[in-house]
Amino acid sequence: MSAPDLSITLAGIRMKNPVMVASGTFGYGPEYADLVDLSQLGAMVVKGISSEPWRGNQTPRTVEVASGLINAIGLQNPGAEGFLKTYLPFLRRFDVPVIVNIWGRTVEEYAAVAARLSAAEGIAALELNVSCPNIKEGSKSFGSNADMFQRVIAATRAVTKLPLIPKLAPDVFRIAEFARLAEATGADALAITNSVPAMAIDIETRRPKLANVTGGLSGPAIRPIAVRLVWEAAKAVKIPIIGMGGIYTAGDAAEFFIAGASAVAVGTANFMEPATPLNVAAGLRDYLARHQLGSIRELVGTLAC
Amino acid sequence: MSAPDLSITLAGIRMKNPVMVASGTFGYGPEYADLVDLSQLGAMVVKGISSEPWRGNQTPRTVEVASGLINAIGLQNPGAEGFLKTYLPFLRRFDVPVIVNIWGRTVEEYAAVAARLSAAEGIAALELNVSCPNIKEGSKSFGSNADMFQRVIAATRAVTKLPLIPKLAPDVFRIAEFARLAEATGADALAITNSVPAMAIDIETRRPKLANVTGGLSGPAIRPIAVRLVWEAAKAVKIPIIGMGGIYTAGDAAEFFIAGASAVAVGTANFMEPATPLNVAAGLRDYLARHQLGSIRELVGTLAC
Amino acid sequence: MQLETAIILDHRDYGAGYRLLRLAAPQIAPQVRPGQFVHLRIPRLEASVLRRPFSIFKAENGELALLYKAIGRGTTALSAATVGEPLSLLGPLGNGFPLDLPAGRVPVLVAGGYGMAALYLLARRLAAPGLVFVGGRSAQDILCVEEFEALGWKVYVATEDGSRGVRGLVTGPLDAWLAEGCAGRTPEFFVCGPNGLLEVIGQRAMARDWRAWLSVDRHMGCGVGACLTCVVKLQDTDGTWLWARACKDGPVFESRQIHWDRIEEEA
Amino acid sequence: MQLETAIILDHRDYGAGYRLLRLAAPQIAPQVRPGQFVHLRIPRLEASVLRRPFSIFKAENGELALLYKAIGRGTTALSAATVGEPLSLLGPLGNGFPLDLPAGRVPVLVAGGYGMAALYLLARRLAAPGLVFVGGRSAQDILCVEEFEALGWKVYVATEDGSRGVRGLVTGPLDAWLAEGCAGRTPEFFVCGPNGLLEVIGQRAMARDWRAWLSVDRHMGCGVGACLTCVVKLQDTDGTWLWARACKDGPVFESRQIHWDRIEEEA
Ligand SMILES: Cc1cc2nc3c(=O)[nH]c(=O)nc-3n(C[C@H](O)[C@H](O)[C@H](O)COP(=O)(O)OP(=O)(O)OC[C@H]3O[C@@H](n4cnc5c(N)ncnc54)[C@H](O)[C@@H]3O)c2cc1C
Ligand SMILES: Cc1cc2nc3c(=O)[nH]c(=O)nc-3n(C[C@H](O)[C@H](O)[C@H](O)COP(=O)(O)OP(=O)(O)OC[C@H]3O[C@@H](n4cnc5c(N)ncnc54)[C@H](O)[C@@H]3O)c2cc1C
Ligand SMILES: Cc1cc2nc3c(=O)[nH]c(=O)nc-3n(C[C@H](O)[C@H](O)[C@H](O)COP(=O)(O)O)c2cc1C
Ligand SMILES: Cc1cc2nc3c(=O)[nH]c(=O)nc-3n(C[C@H](O)[C@H](O)[C@H](O)COP(=O)(O)O)c2cc1C
Ligand code: FES
Ligand code: FES
Repeated sequence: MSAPDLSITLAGIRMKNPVMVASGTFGYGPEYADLVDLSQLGAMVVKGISSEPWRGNQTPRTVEVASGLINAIGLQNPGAEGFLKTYLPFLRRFDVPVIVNIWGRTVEEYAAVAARLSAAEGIAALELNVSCPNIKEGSKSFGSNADMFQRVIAATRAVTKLPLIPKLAPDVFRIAEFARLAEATGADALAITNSVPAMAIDIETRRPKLANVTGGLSGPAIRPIAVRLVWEAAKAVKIPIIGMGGIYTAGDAAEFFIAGASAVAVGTANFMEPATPLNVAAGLRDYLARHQLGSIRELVGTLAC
Repeated sequence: MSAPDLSITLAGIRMKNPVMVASGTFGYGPEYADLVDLSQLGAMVVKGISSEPWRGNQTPRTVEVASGLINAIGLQNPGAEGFLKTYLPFLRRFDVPVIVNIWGRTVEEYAAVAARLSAAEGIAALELNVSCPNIKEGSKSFGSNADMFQRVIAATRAVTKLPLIPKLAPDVFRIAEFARLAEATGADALAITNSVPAMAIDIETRRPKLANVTGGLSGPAIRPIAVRLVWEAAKAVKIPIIGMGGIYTAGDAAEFFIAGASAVAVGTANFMEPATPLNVAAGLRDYLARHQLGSIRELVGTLAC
Repeated sequence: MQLETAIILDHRDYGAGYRLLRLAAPQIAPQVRPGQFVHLRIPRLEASVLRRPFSIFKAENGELALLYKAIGRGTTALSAATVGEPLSLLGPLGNGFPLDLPAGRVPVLVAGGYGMAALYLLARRLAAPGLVFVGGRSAQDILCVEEFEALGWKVYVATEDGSRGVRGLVTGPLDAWLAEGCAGRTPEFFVCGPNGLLEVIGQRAMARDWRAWLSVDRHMGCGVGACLTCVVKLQDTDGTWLWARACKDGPVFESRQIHWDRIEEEA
Repeated sequence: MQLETAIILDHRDYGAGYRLLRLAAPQIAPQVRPGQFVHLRIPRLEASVLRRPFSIFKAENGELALLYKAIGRGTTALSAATVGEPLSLLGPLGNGFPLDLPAGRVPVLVAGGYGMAALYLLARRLAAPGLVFVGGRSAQDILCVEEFEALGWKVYVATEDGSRGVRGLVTGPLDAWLAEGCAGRTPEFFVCGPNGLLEVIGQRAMARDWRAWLSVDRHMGCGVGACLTCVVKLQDTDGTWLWARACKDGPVFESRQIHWDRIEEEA
């Protein structure tokens, strides 16, 4: 039998393998390029970009907890122009699809960054981070309010031809409903899941361990939650799902594929082992061979229950 | 300075210390009684009781994951009569408040079990597990649908004078809203949080690791999520909160108190170390002394941010 | 049942891929009855929330011995525990095997895997020796044969690849012995091994109205009856079934107690 | 920067509560410049998702030496690593100290805690010896004095309890030396220690237009500039501030670069 085929086409994007990196955990490209050949990634997903540069939160910004990390970076980024000038040319040197994670504080800001990035060459898709609170309409988050969620997708859809990948917030308990809304509003794929709202307290000072008080929990701790979200969403929609949350090994990734993901992303694991995405891809190939599956596509959604 | 005072009065119940056990992790009393003096617990919270006996799910029912446990016991229990006959007389031999966790598949079932238990002597309060799906109105869970949530509390409130402690589901992302609803509907305290919906897949057989497919994640993995939920709820309501989720040490418990809990419960930790509730209580006493606090009540809600 | 901090006295390879763990456990050891188990906290298994259950291979002079195989995260981590290290034990747990056989019965032990370790203590404590049937994939999976022989037990070995004893399943030599009329005696079975083995022996016993005491291996949470993880279906008086907890009500059940339609293997 | 699986050559107490860890790291060691660090994966720290950063104390002949104190979960677990064990290193990371001092400058090293270890490699690589000021709570906190003296450096020690050197803060002897006119030379400061110390020395340097190279200790995630955990405020050209990453753009910054209103201590 020839080696199993890892290649996929997701939302029209051809990828050599289905293992991407998760936004915010692999920088903009140069940071890990000495250690990892970016051309071997399924896709490079860069840290969230907004229309203008943004400083993000004060420090401390991350704290390690049991089998996880809470982060409250606060979406620090160089803005669309900064990204296009400083990082996109670097990324284009590699043979890898570049997916730009975007965010805004208003519907207009989402549309603005989407429009600006669409004008550039060399971006394969936009991933919409909807986990940020809307500054205009109180602190309601785009990702957990059905109406605002839909408006953000519609507004970006209107200004770009690039594939759109809304990234769902895990505090959406009606995940199937939000997945269907996204599909109906023109999303090409879904990314599931972002980190889970969480906090930690320094009991000696009685202060929050993060300057922002709360942050998002990622890492192995959330994997069982993420697998469940992917499974529920996959039953609800036809568009492909990029699964993520605590993936460290090919076995972890296989859980997501079996639950219904068409691709996966490696996040927090990169901090411990930068080669994790490559190792996961190689391990998936072995797994497929062992299970006599010719292609990763044959694994998707095969949960027997 | 005299030893710090750990005693509290919660929803009218006097407790020697604020460290209870979490429903479903300490059985009905006899299971751990050889190892732990039940009289030293803040309160004994028994596994969920329904009006009729219930067999629960098929096996496997639990699976260990990173820093956590997923359980799908399926609420197996001997029913109200069985509990009153077999276990309550045993529990009454100890000098400890007995809190009975109850559940139903319809509003009527909640009311029925509440009414039956209220007729008995020796129960200090009822904890309402609202994380079960309503069989009458599709699979909507009582705990994540505001209307059904309120109806369940109102219906039990109508049939009992016992203090009522709704136990919130962690998939309620608008936790403050649900906490306020509970308070407005006559809840005397809140228990936060139940386990987090999750799943795990056996990648060799491609079957779910739990017979029920999904289950609830508990243990250290969810602690940062639980602390955040308690903090958000505590800002929203005046009634006391019993915090739980991954408490293993006095330090873990202190996080919950600082976030706004008036009491805590130890769950999954009992499986590793049955004396955890007692150790946590002792450790809290030391912590209070070290921080020159005369009473545990002085620690509640003291987060500086 | 109690919690005890035992100290590791010895820890070494025992053959057949097993490790022998000898512990000083002066409180628990004297209480142990054959078929009981201990729930062990594995050191340095930071991300784990459960103890691991192990049958008791030997219990004498304030010492316990366990025989285990490194098959997963916990048992692999346990392999690294060193002499002198403390180990937290919860035990002895469960109901063991009955020791008082009716007159004229010959004890017939049937084992697979670590079952030989679990049954060895029974063999030591029974009044008179009987027979042992043990099966495995190959010679490397067969444990403790010499120990049983030293006690005067007759041991029949079957391996799937024929590398030790007869080729085939353990039911081969057993059925042969049964066909020969059990040397004129009534067997009383004691079985410890994969659930499939329990079922096969249970069926044979029930067919002839003999008794078979089966030690059930279920995944466990608390080990004391509180969490309801380890449940097994037993026959109810009304023809339906009810749950029993392997940890507290078992792990040993007589084959007639069990509701056979669903004692599935847990991977 | 690369990933290397180093092998532990030696691991022992070093005094002052520190442990010395010697590693065979033939790929990383030759690349190291003073002030750089390695990001280390702590073995058996199952529930941890981050590496831990450590300054490089020595780097020669394909070997690295680190000096660390067991202050938390990671460093405590590291203490149990044994000779021969493999350790995953990411490094060398960050920009080190400048080695080419302008003519006439005397290097003045100021350290607290593990700072002495981080500055020792600098002392070895600088062309000519200078002065070292080191502070701590008591004699037990003072590291490496003999090592610096062996290189011909003059070491001033201050302890808060007076158990070694002069009583008080390290600024005591330093200010005395400054007041005496610095022996007629212009100091160039190199500082590694708590952020409070960096600030105090930075202010003194800026007041007289000297340069102070400050090695900033920030909690770190990735260590390579990707996660934006370790950020420090630097002066922007327009009078406001911008973030720099201690791991990638630092950890060494010249005091004028830093936006001083907020370089808080991380507990
Ligand atoms: C009553 C009883 C007695 C036992 N006696 C012995 C013995 O004497 N020697 C021996 O080698 N083994 C024995 N086992 C099996 C032993 O408990 C498992 O091999 C062990 O739990 C595997 O743990 P792990 O962390 O290495 O495996 P993992 O697969 O990493 O464990 C993950 C989870 O699955 C559970 N698990 C995995 N395999 C089994 C299994 N076969 N049975 C029950 N739970 C399992 C673990 O307890 C844990 O909760 C016994 C089991 C039971 C129930
Ligand atoms: C550039 C740099 C160089 C360092 N060099 C040395 C050295 O040579 N010798 C030495 O003993 N220590 C050094 N440290 C500090 C060392 O990294 C911490 O002591 C160590 O991370 C503590 O880990 P822990 O798991 O034991 O502590 P825990 O408190 O259990 O760690 C929890 C988290 O906090 C972080 N953390 C805790 N304390 C510190 C700290 N002081 N600085 C940064 N992060 C911290 C950990 O990295 C981890 O992410 C250095 C730190 C930095 C940033
Ligand atoms: C430090 C850090 C920064 C992150 N930044 C972003 C971001 O900018 N945009 C985004 O959509 N997700 C961001 N995430 C979330 C990750 O992309 C991913 O969804 C989440 O961490 C779960 O995956 P993991 O458990 O594999 O890390 C960030 C996560 C971490 C840990
Ligand atoms: C095995 C098991 C059974 C449980 N059964 C119940 C139950 O019957 N009713 C209920 O409200 N919560 C139940 N819970 C949830 C716990 O009471 C608790 O809310 C949750 O486990 C979080 O706390 P922990 O992380 O300390 O375990 C159960 C949890 C476990 C692990
Ligand atoms: S293991 Fe908990 S009831 Fe048996
Ligand atoms: S530690 Fe990640 S950017 Fe510095």
